[in-house]
Amino acid sequence: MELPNPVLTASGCGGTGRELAQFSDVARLGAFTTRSITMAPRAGRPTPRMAETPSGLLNAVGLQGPGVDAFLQHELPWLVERGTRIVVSIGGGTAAEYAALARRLADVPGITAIEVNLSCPNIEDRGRVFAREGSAAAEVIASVRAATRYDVPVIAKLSPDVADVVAVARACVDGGADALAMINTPVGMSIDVDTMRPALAAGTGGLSGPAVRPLAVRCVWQVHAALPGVPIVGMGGVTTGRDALELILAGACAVAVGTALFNDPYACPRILRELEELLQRRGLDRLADAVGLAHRPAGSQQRTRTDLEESSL
Amino acid sequence: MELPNPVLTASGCGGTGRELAQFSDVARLGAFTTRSITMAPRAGRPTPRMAETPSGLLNAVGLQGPGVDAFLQHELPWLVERGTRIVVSIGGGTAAEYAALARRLADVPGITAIEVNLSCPNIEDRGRVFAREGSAAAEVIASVRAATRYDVPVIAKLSPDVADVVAVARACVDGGADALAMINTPVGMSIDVDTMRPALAAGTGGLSGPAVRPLAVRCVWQVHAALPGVPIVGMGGVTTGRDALELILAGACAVAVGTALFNDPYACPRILRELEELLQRRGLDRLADAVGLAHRPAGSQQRTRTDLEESSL
Amino acid sequence: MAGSPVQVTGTVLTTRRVDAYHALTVVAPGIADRCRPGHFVTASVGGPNTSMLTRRAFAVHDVKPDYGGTVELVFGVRGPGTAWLADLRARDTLDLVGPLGRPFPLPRDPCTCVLVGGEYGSASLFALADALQARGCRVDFVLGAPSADRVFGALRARRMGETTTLTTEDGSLGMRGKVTDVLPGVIADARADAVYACGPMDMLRGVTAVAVEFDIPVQVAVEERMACGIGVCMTCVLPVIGDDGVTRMVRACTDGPAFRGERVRFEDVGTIPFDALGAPGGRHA
Amino acid sequence: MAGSPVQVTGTVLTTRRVDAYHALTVVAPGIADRCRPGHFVTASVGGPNTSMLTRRAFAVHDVKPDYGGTVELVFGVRGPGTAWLADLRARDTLDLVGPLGRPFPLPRDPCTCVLVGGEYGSASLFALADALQARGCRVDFVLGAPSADRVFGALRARRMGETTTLTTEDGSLGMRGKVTDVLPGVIADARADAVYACGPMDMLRGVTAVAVEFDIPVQVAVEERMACGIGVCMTCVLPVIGDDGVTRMVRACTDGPAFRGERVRFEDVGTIPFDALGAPGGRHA
Ligand SMILES: Cc1cc2nc3c(=O)[nH]c(=O)nc-3n(C[C@H](O)[C@H](O)[C@H](O)COP(=O)(O)OP(=O)(O)OC[C@H]3O[C@@H](n4cnc5c(N)ncnc54)[C@H](O)[C@@H]3O)c2cc1C
Ligand SMILES: Cc1cc2nc3c(=O)[nH]c(=O)nc-3n(C[C@H](O)[C@H](O)[C@H](O)COP(=O)(O)OP(=O)(O)OC[C@H]3O[C@@H](n4cnc5c(N)ncnc54)[C@H](O)[C@@H]3O)c2cc1C
Ligand SMILES: Cc1cc2nc3c(=O)[nH]c(=O)nc-3n(C[C@H](O)[C@H](O)[C@H](O)COP(=O)(O)O)c2cc1C
Ligand SMILES: Cc1cc2nc3c(=O)[nH]c(=O)nc-3n(C[C@H](O)[C@H](O)[C@H](O)COP(=O)(O)O)c2cc1C
Ligand code: FES
Ligand code: FES
Repeated sequence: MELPNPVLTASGCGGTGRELAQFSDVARLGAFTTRSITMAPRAGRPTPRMAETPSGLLNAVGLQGPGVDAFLQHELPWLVERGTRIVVSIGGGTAAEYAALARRLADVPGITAIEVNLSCPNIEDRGRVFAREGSAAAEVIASVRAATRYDVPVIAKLSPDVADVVAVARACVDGGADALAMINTPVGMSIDVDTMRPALAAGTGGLSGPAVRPLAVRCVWQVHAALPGVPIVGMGGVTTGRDALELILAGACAVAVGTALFNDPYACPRILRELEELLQRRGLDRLADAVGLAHRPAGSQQRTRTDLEESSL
Repeated sequence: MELPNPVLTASGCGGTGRELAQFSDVARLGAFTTRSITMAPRAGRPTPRMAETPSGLLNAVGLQGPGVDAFLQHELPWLVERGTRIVVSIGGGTAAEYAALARRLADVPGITAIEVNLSCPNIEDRGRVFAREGSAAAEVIASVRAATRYDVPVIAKLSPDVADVVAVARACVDGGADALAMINTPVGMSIDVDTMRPALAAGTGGLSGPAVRPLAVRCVWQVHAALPGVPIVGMGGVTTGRDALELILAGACAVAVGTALFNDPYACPRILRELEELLQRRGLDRLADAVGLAHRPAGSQQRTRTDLEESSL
Repeated sequence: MAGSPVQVTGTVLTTRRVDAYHALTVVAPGIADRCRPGHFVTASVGGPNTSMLTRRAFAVHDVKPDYGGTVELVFGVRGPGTAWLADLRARDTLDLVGPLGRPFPLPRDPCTCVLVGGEYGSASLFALADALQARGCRVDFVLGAPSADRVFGALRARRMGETTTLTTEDGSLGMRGKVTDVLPGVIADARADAVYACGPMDMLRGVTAVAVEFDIPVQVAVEERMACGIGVCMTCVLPVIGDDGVTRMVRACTDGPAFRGERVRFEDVGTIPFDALGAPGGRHA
Repeated sequence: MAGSPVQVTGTVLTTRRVDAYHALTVVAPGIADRCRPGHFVTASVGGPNTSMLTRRAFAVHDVKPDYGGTVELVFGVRGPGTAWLADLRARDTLDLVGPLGRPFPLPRDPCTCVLVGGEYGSASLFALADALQARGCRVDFVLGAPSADRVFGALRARRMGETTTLTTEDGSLGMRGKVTDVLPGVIADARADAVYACGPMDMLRGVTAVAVEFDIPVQVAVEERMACGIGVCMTCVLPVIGDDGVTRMVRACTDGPAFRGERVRFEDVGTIPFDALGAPGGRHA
């Protein structure tokens, strides 16, 4: 899978693509990642759905969306027409539902990759989130992999709030994941001390933004160290080219931008520009030369060996 | 266990007590929590040991300290003399080592509680941190509980980077913990994009400060909901009375202040003052009336029943 | 929409206090050009290295052609973001995105409109009144707030409106009570054809009920917590009934903020109505 | 320590550029009173709602009695914290904690001292020179930096010092080279009894080596990344040999920043020497 550049939108943060297109050309994105598409339409969670925290954002949108049929009818074609690289994120409550979604997408042209949002509650395991447990995650990935065309990569999206992210990553790769995306939002909460009630209607929510970047860098670092051959899409608090480079040096070969889009709708092209400048200033001609570079032993010269293709997922 | 007030210092953030005493009276603290004391002296990790992240701080001090003997000889007596309430934090590499520490402290007068730092690598389990796994954590707690005088509470300090903090909390309580402290720092990382190396010599470090407060509030909330009778010391990013109240409304009956001390050495008395004012303005005469108040069903009247004593751990 | 939104690093031209509110005039040509009544803008707050990530939304109070185009925002200090804005001084820069949202639709033919504003909500009504009067409409104002210092724009309303009725809950200005107490009388006296309203959700609900009672159309501009303002985050939704009779959770920022009042399910704001499209266990799920 | 440190919300009196550096004079009575040469202060940066949590450490350049007491800091812009400080204007407030650290010990009897400053490190040497001269000491300066604009205080050194020798790596001012290239000559010519040095770690290492060569005492003021500056966080440690010959990881902020040069294990800074107290697998563990 080749991308025009390594800066993607993060799932659930770029709307349908049309909204961002008011600001800049979506075909110029490394890829547009859709919100997590579900089988049936979903109204999501009640409001308030957002709360600001220090350098962070809590959200509990609850995968609001029109369902896969309406998505294929009204949202995907528009993106395809524009020549956008499209990563379709999918979410479900059982492995079977993920597989059914993958089957529904299998014959649809124009899909660059399937990203499996594993931060959904497993309705067969008392609502425990798939990403929390390697075997549940692997089962989902295997069923999606089996239902997806061989030439469409399946990306497993992991969450940082587990005891051992490497174990979950390894399980997903063993289950057939072609690449990994991390991090999804860890679960957080905020309480309004004036109303003395949770700030979000849903109580807890996902924490995103620069506050979680150290967790994202750590996850990418650990997984890249353990599974150096597996492409990683890094995300979590990327707001500048420096942040993107941080994740790349940790081992990501592409980055996704989420919360930063809310403050700066031009974030993706800006971050790409900044990243390219930083790479150039460091004499890193190819992005691949920078991937995982911070892992080289202290004091050693710049890595020359490259085991990853430019922007390949 | 009665404390003069609900604002404590967090382990590893108040030095030996003498340094803070230059700014305000340590006897006025709810309690002074020591850095985690180890059996032998420890030199800790190489520098750089700190890196700033957005609204957060990464540290990798590595439990530098003089060892339990020197602690008992040079540090504890000074605190006892001043009439300070003292929570002694302990850290070890095996359950047996924790137990040995607890025995060493058992006959020492002036210790208000033992806090067990479970975020230490278990040298018998390939360095896996105790707090990551309920049974390992419970084993440590049980051995410390057995070695500690019946009237000295044992507090289990938990970490947020687990798949299910409630399961670990429950295991610790079943193992004999009288109270819980949360959160210890989740593992994070930062890479210096100029040197293209990890910002910390140790690579990864613990993330603290307001960035992690949403994780702390969530952990306290979840554990209080599951184990409403268990006293919780809340911590993680408390910098103001509002932050303290947030954790209290989530279910903490006391709060500890860590990173905020680095910016404001007067943080503890200031936060206490701000907290008292906030409680008063809300007509909450007793702190106990506020503990867990955000859990009441939406729209219900203020809780009047109280199942927790004021500032009791 | 009158052209697509842009991001502009504006310069603060003037700041002033207006009773309980602060008003900022910002030079922001690209935005000013495109603004229509009911549009809003979002401001980045806190400056470099701030811990505040999300933009704050504000109705555009006034647009002027000076310096290539200025917009004026009127706001009360609620939390840290508005506190930061209140500290801005002339010549500081302010990063704005706009114009955003669906502006107020205007009647095709001249008619009589009652414009109802609650607190700072009235800020967006004067540009609307201008546009209506330019189309030959008669405009009557009803402005209310808890207290006199929080009624915004009374003088200007008096200058512009055929009639202006003020209410305060504490009686410190105009009639004691709420705008909904006086609205039926105003509608009746003016023989109003339509109502526009902007203010707190409770007020919009009450105003809508009155308009429905009189069987005249009502446009309300709603306020919901917004993380992006541009339609990508889905945090600002509220239940609105579509042309097909189906309730959907629609975005206040891009499907609104102006809605036909009777389409907004005010009683259900903050919930997912069981019959909304995609509601848990609902018929469409 | 000359009294314990305090927190002061100071007011910026003046700001000025000095070549590559910024200088801030801050009214901070409680701190100014207590400062002795070699003390440092920490500044809270970023203002309300900032994402920057830790204070930044700066040597106190000058203390004056004006307005109850002022301190002057001299700094280069390195990252976002110093960039924020560089933007401060007169009348802004600045939150300072100080005085912090162990100041330079002064000789009991009059003697000849060479004061060596690298880059902004020379900032803390002038108060020291004052104190030394007040005790009847002779003072000679050696100041160096990579380039002329980064040599701080050359004029003042020329006024105060018996001799002043300047070095720059690019030769743009004084001798081309490093302070350590000229230091042996200065020590020999002045028949110096002691050396004081402040600057980058590499320079301190070199200066210490020279002083050891001459068998004269040397005091160095070190810089380490600090999260607290008050001795509670243990992030600022470096390996220093104690009176008992045991190497300990000691805090730069409270055990230093001034140390006897020969006691600092410069080659091992950034590591835990295997023979340090409590080193992993070490003999004391
Ligand atoms: C379309 C629209 C137009 C508005 N016009 C005006 C106006 O003209 N004048 C005015 O004073 N206020 C207006 N508001 C409300 C204004 O956006 C909030 O008062 C402001 O965001 C509060 O920010 P804060 O940091 O002071 O408060 P905080 O409560 O600390 O804000 C925290 C977070 O919640 C969000 N938030 C809080 N309250 C609101 C709210 N009511 N609406 C949307 N987001 C909120 C903020 O954007 C921020 O992300 C408008 C809101 C919307 C949606
Ligand atoms: C005792 C002492 C005295 C100092 N005196 C001066 C002085 O007089 N003039 C001057 O220009 N600089 C001085 N420094 C260095 C100054 O503290 C740093 O340049 C400054 O902290 C950088 O902050 P920043 O936000 O610009 O950079 P960043 O690199 O973004 O800072 C990030 C974090 O690292 C810490 N940090 C980074 N570099 C240093 C450093 N060298 N020392 C300590 N902490 C660091 C900061 O405190 C902050 O927490 C001194 C340092 C110490 C320890
Ligand atoms: C409002 C919002 C909605 C999101 N929706 C989804 C989603 O539908 N599927 C998904 O996999 N991740 C979702 N995420 C997570 C992001 O894709 C991303 O993993 C996370 O926010 C971290 O990146 P950031 O800090 O750049 O936002 C959402 C995040 C936000 C803030
Ligand atoms: C520099 C530093 C050292 C710490 N040392 C310890 C320690 O020795 N034992 C421990 O249990 N926690 C330690 N912690 C964690 C704190 O006690 C606390 O749990 C955490 O920092 C969250 O609180 P805060 O955000 O208020 O700092 C340390 C934290 C910091 C920042
Ligand atoms: S505020 Fe983001 S969609 Fe409306
Ligand atoms: S900076 Fe915290 S102990 Fe020195």
